[in-house]
Amino acid sequence: MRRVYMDNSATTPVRQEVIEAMSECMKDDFGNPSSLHWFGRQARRRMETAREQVAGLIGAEPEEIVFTSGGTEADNMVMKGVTQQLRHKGRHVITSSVEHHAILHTGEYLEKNGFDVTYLAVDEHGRVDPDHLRHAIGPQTTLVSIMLANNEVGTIQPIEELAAICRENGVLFHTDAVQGVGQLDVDVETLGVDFLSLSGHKLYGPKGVGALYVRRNRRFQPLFHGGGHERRRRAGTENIPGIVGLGLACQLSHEELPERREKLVAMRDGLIAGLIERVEDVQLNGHPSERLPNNCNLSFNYVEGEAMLLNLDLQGIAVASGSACTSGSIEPSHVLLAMGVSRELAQGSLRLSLGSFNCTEDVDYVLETLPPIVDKLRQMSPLYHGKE
Amino acid sequence: MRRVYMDNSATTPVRQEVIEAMSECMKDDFGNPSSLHWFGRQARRRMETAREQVAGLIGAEPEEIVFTSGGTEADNMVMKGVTQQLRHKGRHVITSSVEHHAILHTGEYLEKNGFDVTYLAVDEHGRVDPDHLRHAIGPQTTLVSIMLANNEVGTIQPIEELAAICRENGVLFHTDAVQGVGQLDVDVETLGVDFLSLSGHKLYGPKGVGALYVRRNRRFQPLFHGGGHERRRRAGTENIPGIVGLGLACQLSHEELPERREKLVAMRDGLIAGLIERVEDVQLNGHPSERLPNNCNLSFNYVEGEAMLLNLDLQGIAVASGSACTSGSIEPSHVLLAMGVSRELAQGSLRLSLGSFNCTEDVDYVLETLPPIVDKLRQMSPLYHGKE
Amino acid sequence: MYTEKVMEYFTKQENVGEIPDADGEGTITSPTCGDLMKVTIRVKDDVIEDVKVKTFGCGAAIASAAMLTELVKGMPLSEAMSVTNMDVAEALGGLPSQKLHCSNLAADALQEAIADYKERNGNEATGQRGKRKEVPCQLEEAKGK
Amino acid sequence: MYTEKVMEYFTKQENVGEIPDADGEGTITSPTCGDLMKVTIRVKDDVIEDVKVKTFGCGAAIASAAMLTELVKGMPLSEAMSVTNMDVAEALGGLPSQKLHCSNLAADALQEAIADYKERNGNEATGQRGKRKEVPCQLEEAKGK
Ligand SMILES: Cc1ncc(COP(=O)(O)O)c(C=O)c1O
Ligand SMILES: Cc1ncc(COP(=O)(O)O)c(C=O)c1O
Repeated sequence: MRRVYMDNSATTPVRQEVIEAMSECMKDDFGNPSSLHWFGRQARRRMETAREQVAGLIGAEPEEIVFTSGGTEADNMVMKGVTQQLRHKGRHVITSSVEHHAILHTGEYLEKNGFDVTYLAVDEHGRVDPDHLRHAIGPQTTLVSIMLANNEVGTIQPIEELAAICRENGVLFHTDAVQGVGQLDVDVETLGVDFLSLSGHKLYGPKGVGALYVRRNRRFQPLFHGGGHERRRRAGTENIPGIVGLGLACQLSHEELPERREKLVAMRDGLIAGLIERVEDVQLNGHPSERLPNNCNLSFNYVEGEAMLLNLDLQGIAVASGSACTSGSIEPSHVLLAMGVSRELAQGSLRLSLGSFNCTEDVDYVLETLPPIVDKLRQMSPLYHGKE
Repeated sequence: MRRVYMDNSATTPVRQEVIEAMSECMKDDFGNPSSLHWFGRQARRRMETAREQVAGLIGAEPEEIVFTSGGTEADNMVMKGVTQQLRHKGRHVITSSVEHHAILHTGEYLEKNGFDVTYLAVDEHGRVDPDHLRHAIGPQTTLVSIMLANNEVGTIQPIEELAAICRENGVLFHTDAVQGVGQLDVDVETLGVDFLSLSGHKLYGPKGVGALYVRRNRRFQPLFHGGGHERRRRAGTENIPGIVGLGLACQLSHEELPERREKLVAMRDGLIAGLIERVEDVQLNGHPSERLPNNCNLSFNYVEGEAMLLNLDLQGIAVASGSACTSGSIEPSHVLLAMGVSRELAQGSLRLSLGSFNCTEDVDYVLETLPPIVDKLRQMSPLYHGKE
Repeated sequence: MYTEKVMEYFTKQENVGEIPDADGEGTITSPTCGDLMKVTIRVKDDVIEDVKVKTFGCGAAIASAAMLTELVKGMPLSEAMSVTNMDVAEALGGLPSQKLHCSNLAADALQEAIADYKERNGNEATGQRGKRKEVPCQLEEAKGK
Repeated sequence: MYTEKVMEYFTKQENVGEIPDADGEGTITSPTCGDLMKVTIRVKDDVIEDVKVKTFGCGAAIASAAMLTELVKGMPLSEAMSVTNMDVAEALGGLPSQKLHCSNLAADALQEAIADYKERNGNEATGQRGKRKEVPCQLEEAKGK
């Protein structure tokens, strides 16, 4: 069966170069970078090269990169670590209502532990209003965390503006850039952020490795205690092959970014236009222009997302949905609900997320396959009375 | 140059089978196990097979295995998570003075956050006295954490007895088995533990992945908040290739354990006897019999560990030392000091840790190479007046 | 997540739809996940001669609906009245636990349809309708009804 | 961790040892990591004619010792008195920061030896001895002295 993978926001395929570099690293440079001997020094050299590659992609200095086990760890590290570090200054944190669960649920954890958390509302396109942030900041506020780009609807936030507001107010700013890095120009200086999370498996690198950018002299309580690794910011023997893979993925992203973006945008726009043309009663979720190059999120009236997803899967197409049934929770996508999308339309949402491994034929195959599925499901739906 | 790696307690080489399985997994089964589609299901299947393999090695049920990013995370998870979960019951934790820093420094963190921590003393062989534990347990005690085997001197603790005492007293028991798993018979039922940490890169598996065994119905506050992964015990996209590698390493360990142990013990005993025979003023650190099959820890009077280590490295031999200079701290090995070894002898300690990749020729090469190095350094030492 | 059997029923189209001028009709919605099901039945000589179902819902919901229709087609009403959501789940060889009580609504919708049939025919509703509370997932009747 | 140059000096054996009947002798120990160094000098016409050193210590300590002996051999005493640990570290092209102030003791030991020489010859000790506190790592004299 023809298989088309359009769930690159969940995770990307891994670049062959990355797989090979990791295998080679495990074979030849298996040492522990803390060891003084040759094997250790080889491993350390590998790690420091990777650190430069990661830093290079986001315009940071190598010492500002802390390797983690992924985006979730990076998010937890900054949310818990900064608030704990500054808890004597204040106990108020601001984030948005459309963050990834790694931020939202950490916010809830903080609330249970004596912190106040403000979840900024978003507009119908999923954007935070900088004025809302300005009003939410108080003397107790120590940290603001707003994602660079949303994982469900792809909406890009006005990070520069938000970070500038924080800086003016002496508040630290973190952005979860897990979805943005590798697709967008991300420069920590331009953005003006203090912390930034990224994750290997979203940019054609390995799973189980990510990084937190920490601006020089920004302190936080570590999440792991133990050895003095990562300049005492993250204990634990470093995942050298993973780090090597992340480094290479970042370097490739750096080199290929403009080309990659152009290609993704072309496919994305073809997909969106094609589906809207072929299917009635469809709405695009997210921002019309300020959106990730790879994101296509649509709501199909009268049908449920998982049913579409499973039918597509039967035809070899892999996508995601914001329906309650696939989110594993009672509610459908908190992102769509926060944007004011009705429950029914949230239930009927589908996220098709492109990647650099996709091609125009993939788009065509989806344009061919999806409309009849929607049609079939509508015929099965008690909500649909269109052309019964 | 001939290279002999005898630092397997720092990290092991990775089995070729493991490297291949991981590469294949990254290539073919790159999906996110949370995804409903085929790619996701493939990844989930891989992960669940690995979970069975890990559980199989330690006599656990698959649902009792939580995958982590390594031993340090597992240790932090249980130390912080259990104490937090039970903080309304009491705020006292017991551990030993010879634990890995992942436990000790987490203990210090807990002390700074309102907990009492007792660090049990050890005898000259590095063993905890069960009676000390019995006396240390109070009504406030919620968790006891004692390592299975020490990473520096290889001393094996009487875990069965210690765990039984905890059970009698209604206190949860964790063992950091990072050094023991893969070398010793480890069965969570026989040991009677509630939690157990293990790490991939200590048993010929990959770095950046480990596991925490959690006995059924034992609850703890998660260290990472976010998605509902690992039955809500550890958020974050799972490191599937790492998990696959860990699973395979566990299965291979399971199959090869008796043979591996026999081989290690033979090499270890040859190494210890050979060095004691060839070098004067040497002492074996750790327990004479209750010690890891792969551990040889010796103190060489009048010379400093790093200097030996570097000279060995110049001859292609990779080892570790407990000297202050290599531990990265001001004090030499806290383990040796806790065992009553003098500072000077702690400074002159060397750990040679064998692995299943070593062979008798490696041992012979060390027996040939190390004595002249010690001799040379003693001639250089102002402390040595033996045969000047 | 789903077994092969569930996926097989997910794709069955035989009894999908709505019987025109049905003898009984029942609609039910799951407040927890928003799934919606409408069952229509044709009854002859106290036997369910035909049954059709329309579903707005996930894989489990669609498969449950298909299984239900197969189970009760040709079944005497008296027997059909005791068919529960759990029977449907069992016939499917099990459903993922998180779906068991939210998308597995088909039998409830059938009981609504039977009750509707009985009401239309002057009988008291005595089916499983009153027993719905046994299913942990709290069901409420569809707004449309 | 160490540069090639440091490793080169680490392996140098030329000036390792102790001068019998030396004109001056200095021993110093680092309380932070326990490194110990003993410098012996032979002085002729106010020039360091020969210098030898014994070290109990890590790579940085051994390399510093070797570098020091090379630096000061043949140097007038007046000049040698101003050689500091930092000079040694610089001559080595740098040392890892954590080693800079604990294993880099050689110049201090030399100053002790010069002071010893001067005392033996009735002169007041005027070398760098009193300046040791400039080095952040607090040094104390070896117990053996
Ligand atoms: C926006 C965002 N933040 C955080 C994460 C978590 O990253 P990871 O899966 O590497 O833990 C993800 C992806 O899952 C994400 O999309
Ligand atoms: C006894 C012990 N515990 C914990 C750890 C930490 O494990 P990891 O390196 O996987 O974080 C190690 C090894 O470093 C160890 O030897």
